[in-house]
Amino acid sequence: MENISSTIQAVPLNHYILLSAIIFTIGVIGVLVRRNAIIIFMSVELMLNAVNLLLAAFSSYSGDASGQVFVFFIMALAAAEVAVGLAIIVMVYRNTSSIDINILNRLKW
Amino acid sequence: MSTLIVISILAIIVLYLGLFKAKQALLPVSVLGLVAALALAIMEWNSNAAPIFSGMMHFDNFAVAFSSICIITTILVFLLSKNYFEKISENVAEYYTLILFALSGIIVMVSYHNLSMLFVGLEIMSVSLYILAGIKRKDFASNEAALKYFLMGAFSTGFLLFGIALIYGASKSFDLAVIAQYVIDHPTGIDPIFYVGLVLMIVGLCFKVGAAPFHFWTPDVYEGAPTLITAFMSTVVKIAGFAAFLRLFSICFAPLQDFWMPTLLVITILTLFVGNITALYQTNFKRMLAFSSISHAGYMLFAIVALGAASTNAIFIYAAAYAVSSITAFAVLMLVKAKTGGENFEDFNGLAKSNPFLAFTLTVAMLSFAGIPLTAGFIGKFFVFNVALTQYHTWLVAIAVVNAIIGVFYYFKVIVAMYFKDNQTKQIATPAYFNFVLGVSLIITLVLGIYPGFITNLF
Amino acid sequence: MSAPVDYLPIIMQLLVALGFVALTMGITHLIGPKRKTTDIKLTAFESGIEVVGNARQPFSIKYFVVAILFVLFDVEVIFMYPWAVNFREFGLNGLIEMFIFMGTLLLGFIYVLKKKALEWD
Amino acid sequence: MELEFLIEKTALVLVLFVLTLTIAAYSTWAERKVAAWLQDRVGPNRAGPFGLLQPLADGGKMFFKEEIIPSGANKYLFIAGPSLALLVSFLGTAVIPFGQNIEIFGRVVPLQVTDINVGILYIFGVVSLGVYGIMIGGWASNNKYSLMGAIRGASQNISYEIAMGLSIIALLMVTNTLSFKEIAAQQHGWHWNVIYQPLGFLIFLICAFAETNRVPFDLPECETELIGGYQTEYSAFKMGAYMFAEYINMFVSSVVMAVLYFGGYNYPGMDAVNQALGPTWGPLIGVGVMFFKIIAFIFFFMWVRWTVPRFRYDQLMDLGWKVLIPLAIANIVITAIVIVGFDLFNKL
Amino acid sequence: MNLLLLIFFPLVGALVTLLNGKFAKQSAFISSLVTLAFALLLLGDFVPDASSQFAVNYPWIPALGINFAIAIDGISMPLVLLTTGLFPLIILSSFGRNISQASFYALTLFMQFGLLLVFTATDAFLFYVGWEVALIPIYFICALWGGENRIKVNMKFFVYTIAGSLFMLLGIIYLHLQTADNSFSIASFYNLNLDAATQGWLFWCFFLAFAIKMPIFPFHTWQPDTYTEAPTTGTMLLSGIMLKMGIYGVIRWLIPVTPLGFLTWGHLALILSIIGIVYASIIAFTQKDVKRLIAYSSIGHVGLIAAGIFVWNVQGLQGAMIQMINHGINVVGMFLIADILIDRLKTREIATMGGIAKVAPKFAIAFLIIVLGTVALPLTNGFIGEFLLLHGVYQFNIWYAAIAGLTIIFGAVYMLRMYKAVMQGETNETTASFKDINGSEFLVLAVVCLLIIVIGVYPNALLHISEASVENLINQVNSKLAF
Repeated sequence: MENISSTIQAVPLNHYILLSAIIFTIGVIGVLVRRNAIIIFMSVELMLNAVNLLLAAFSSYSGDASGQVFVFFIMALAAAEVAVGLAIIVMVYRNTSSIDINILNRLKW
Repeated sequence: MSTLIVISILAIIVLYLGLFKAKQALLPVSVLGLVAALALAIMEWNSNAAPIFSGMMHFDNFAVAFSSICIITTILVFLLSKNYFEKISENVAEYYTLILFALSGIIVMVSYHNLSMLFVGLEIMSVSLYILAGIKRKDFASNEAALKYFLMGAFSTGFLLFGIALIYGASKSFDLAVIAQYVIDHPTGIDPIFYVGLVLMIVGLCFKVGAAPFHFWTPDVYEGAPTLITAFMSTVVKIAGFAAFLRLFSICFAPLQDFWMPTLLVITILTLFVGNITALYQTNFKRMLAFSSISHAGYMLFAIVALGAASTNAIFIYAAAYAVSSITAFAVLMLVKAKTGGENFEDFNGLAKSNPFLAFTLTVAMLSFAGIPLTAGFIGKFFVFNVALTQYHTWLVAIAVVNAIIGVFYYFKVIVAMYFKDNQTKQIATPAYFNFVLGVSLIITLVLGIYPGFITNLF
Repeated sequence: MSAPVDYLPIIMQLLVALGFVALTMGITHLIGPKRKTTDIKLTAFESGIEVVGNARQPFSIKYFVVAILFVLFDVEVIFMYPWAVNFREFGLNGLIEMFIFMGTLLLGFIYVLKKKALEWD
Repeated sequence: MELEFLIEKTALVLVLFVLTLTIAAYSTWAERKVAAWLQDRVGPNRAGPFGLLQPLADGGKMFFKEEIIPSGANKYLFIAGPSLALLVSFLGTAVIPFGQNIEIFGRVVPLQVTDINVGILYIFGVVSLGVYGIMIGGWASNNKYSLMGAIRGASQNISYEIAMGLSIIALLMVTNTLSFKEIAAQQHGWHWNVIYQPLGFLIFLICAFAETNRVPFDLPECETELIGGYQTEYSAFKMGAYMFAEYINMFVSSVVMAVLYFGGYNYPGMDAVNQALGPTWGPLIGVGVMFFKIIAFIFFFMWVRWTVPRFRYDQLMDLGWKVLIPLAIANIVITAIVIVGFDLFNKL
Repeated sequence: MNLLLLIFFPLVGALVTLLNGKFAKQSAFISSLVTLAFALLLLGDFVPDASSQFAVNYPWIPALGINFAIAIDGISMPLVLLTTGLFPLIILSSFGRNISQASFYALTLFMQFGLLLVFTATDAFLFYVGWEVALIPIYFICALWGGENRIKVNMKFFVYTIAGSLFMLLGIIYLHLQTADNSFSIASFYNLNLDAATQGWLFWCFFLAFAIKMPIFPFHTWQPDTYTEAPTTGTMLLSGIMLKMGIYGVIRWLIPVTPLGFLTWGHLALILSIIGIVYASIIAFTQKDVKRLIAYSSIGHVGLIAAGIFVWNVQGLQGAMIQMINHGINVVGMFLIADILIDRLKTREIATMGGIAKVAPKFAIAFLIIVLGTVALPLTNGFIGEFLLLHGVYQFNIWYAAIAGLTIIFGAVYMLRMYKAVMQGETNETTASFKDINGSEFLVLAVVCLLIIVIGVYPNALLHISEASVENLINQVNSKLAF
């Protein structure tokens, strides 16, 4: 019976890399283009998930579980980041009634 | 490794002390705990430690040295924090805890032997700092600092992770030793994704250490965050960032120097100029320190660009010098701000008359920043230049020299304000803790500047 | 060990459910009566009192705290699943390690309780 | 992948789907009958014998009602909310074994849509999605009651999900697998998990009530306070979708509880019965037993509904966070110590 | 007699002075006298041959082969004497002024420490450290107790000098990395055999630092402003001793370490020096401000010294050695004169002065002797120095010597013209009440005049000290150049 990793390996590795790269790029562009803090944050999460996908693919290809363990790390720490990040966004919203990062330019570059 | 455990447990103890309303005990417990952790760290010196926790971490001399300097700096920050946090928020214990958690992340960052630990340490540190940057909940600047720091931090983490993933894809391991072996074993046929991963990691790490052109969050965050947190961020955090950076590159990527060196070279030069030239135009002392921290990041990057046997030593000395001087600068800034309510250079006017000791320590700190002999900063710069010249980066050093000259302008601004401008300000009351910290920093700066033999032979 | 093919029926079930939902939603849209509506009929129902302002206002921070705590705890709980399934193989050492993990989690939990983050009054 | 496999699975999916719908529909009828019985009334009795056609009448009515979308609502999300709620409620049953392998036309067919090795995680994932339906619907309505109901619902669901997850961990330590099929098989005879995990079952049961927003945890829609909560603005079949979803969830919860804790299709003396009736009819008895358990649970849900008063919101959250979670953790610790201690003892 | 004692005593003195707030000036003066005594004791033990004496060598930063290495030879001895000798005079001259704060004297003595390090260091790192250590106190002295524009002017001064020295640091580190034994010792530096191109840019690294310090045209622009704005004590320190650091650096470090660079660029440096002489003299001629006039005249004199060095022969170098001392003495005297004038008259305009000789005869005599020394009248100290320098330049190129010599004569004209304008003629309301010099001023001026005459009459005492070392150094460099 075919197992999951052989199914994963049925698709060339480059496709995973390409897909991850595309997702990652979408995330990066999202961060750079969007002005809403939440959406920026979601774009960041998208970047992280692109990494997760890539790690899982590599892990499966090399028959090494550590890549998947790393995915766990990323998920756990991303959760912590989500908690803190949302708290910060809420805090900002409560003070400014906006989460548009354009109003956050009191401190100039 | 007991250091890490002690600090983690200490953080929890402090948190619970806060729960049980033992506010008076917070500071002593934190400081004593850190001293214990420091002692434990130093005891592992030269113990030829092998990687532990299944190769996750490696508490070698490098780790011991950088842990120690981070712990010492944190102790100094803590000593300054008496009565500081009480003023800005009611949740005092949490701040001690968060700083300690950040420190435990930092210990991981300086002693990792596996990329996953690099990531974990970095995140423990960053997440704590996101909160710390925003601890003044009602203060808009603090809010903004927190949000910016958070978004930029998360963004850069993304790059770092993608880099790690690609490197993993090529080398099939997160273990530094295995990656290093991979690089050595494949002198020609290294997978292209490895290079891409390397570049992405450089981007991620440069974000974290605030190197141009990824520096733009730094000044805002440093200015917006409470001063003491800024002090912590610009010293301990930055040092840890560089330690992690250096550890990775010296263990894994040294043979690929031809590939990454030009990239890093450009970043270094850019960082130097951006940091220095923008610092020149600042009227706010805190913001000036932020930009100056960017430029110091540039100097420290030097030692990585010219990666060699002496790099570690150079960065260590530079970091130590930079840390104590920064602590002094921020301590004085806090006192001055408490008195005058401002952070601009004018607020320092006449400080030499009203408070000679403060002025003197700040002067020494600024001289150290500027790299004038007999201060630790000079020794740091000297070692960094030495490393860079070893690799025949003569032009790079010439550029650095030009930047050091620019640096003199803005570091002397505050000296000029303190000594040569008058202002009828009354004496600033300096609490004993401050005097202690300032005194210690002063002594360290001068001792390292006059007789650096203690730490020049560590590695 | 399950194979990818085992997930196929789930997709089939998903399709069936999706079809049903789409179908019913479509049908109700098509055969439901269309009457002339007035603005008042389409306002939000607030027990006959005139609607004031937008409903999408900030709500109590408590809910937010709960949400954040959920995210954290849920992720930690997920970590325990692989351990629980295999914990016999890990033996005593695995048990102690997981107890340390749970102890940390519990310390955080007690902290949250003590901080009165979950008090609804 | 053979054609037979596809046909077999399609048939299973369809049968299960129809079964789910029927049970859900008749749950509404049963609920009214039970309520009536408990309150000493007659209940629905006009449509068909014993009012048995009542669900059909109700269902039909929903299609013929005008659908109203409030002017302030977000149109797409307003529709998406109930659709999602209904959709995800259907998915839970996919990994449940309703019986042992059965032999039909000489072919061994497992009475389970699919057996995946992460069945419990799958159920969890699907159940967690349910909260989106409530949240989206409540938010899209642009009604204060709806929003409040939705937030309450979300908050309550996620709170109890933690306790639920923790209670299952203790169970997993006993079973050492995430596959429902194996869990069911392990409870052969009288080895029902409820015996090993009574506390875990209790926690799970309470959480199941909360997850399905049933009384006494029906705060999101409590009619006296929130006039229907997140469903205030809904009408026609969209309202029906929410209602259906709730009853399907109840069914799924009952199924999960039956399989995880009450042995699923197992009953004492099953082997002997199987021996006697052969590979086709034997397992069917097991299916019957399984449905008996399910219906018992559904009845229990209804019984509680008409017996217990609703919680206050703070009580609800306190129960979830301050009672169930510590209890569940304690349960894990005790289970772990007992099992490891037992293993060590055996080794000696 | 230990050289360490000489070096570190000023540091001790500085500390004592700082802690000794009330009697700061006395303690500073005593400290400087004790240092002078140490120097004289060393002189007693000094053997005037080419060797390094009193050498002290301790490891300092072993990781980089840095040693705390100091020694004295014939080239450093005169400068040590100059430093230790001038400090008591400079400190004494400040007694009557209202800047007598403990920190002021402490900084002054701290600077002496730096200066002595520079003049005795045989380790490049130590040399650099001393170089900077001398800079910091003088910056503070000038900026704290200076005139109105002091902040801006001093910033310029500081940045100029630090810019030069940082490039020198670059050069030092580069050289260090080329040494075979991984050291900073001057001997190792002398033994390097780098190619001409490398030595070329290294020459500029060092030259920049030294040229700014001296200063040589066109790196001099900081100097007149700084001299004018600084307190007189600061000006004395700057002109009397500090600029000798640059000259000493050229002799000790620049030319011997980068002989091939010198071969390529030395001529340019020489021309710059001579341009400086002419330029400074012309500017000085038009000055109406006493202090500025002295400042520009100083640039002219230093230019000649530099020219004497860059021709690199025994006469030029010996002339430079003795003229450094003379210049130090004379310029301290000149600035004290200027200070007395400014202090009494509250003005720096030469035009407003006149007839002071009538009301202050002692002052007039001292002024005259110092002016004569400055214009190099025979039998004053300036004569022998300038003679040797011009002789040296003459050997190199007659036209250069002619230009330089004419300019120096020209210089005599403006100095004497100033003397005439200030001292002679009728008194006016500003000068009528001019008080003659008092105790400490008298003492200083007397010593200065005495030195001017003694050295003028018997210069051989000084020339003798440096002769052997100078010849040795020239031979050493020439042997490399030949090859």
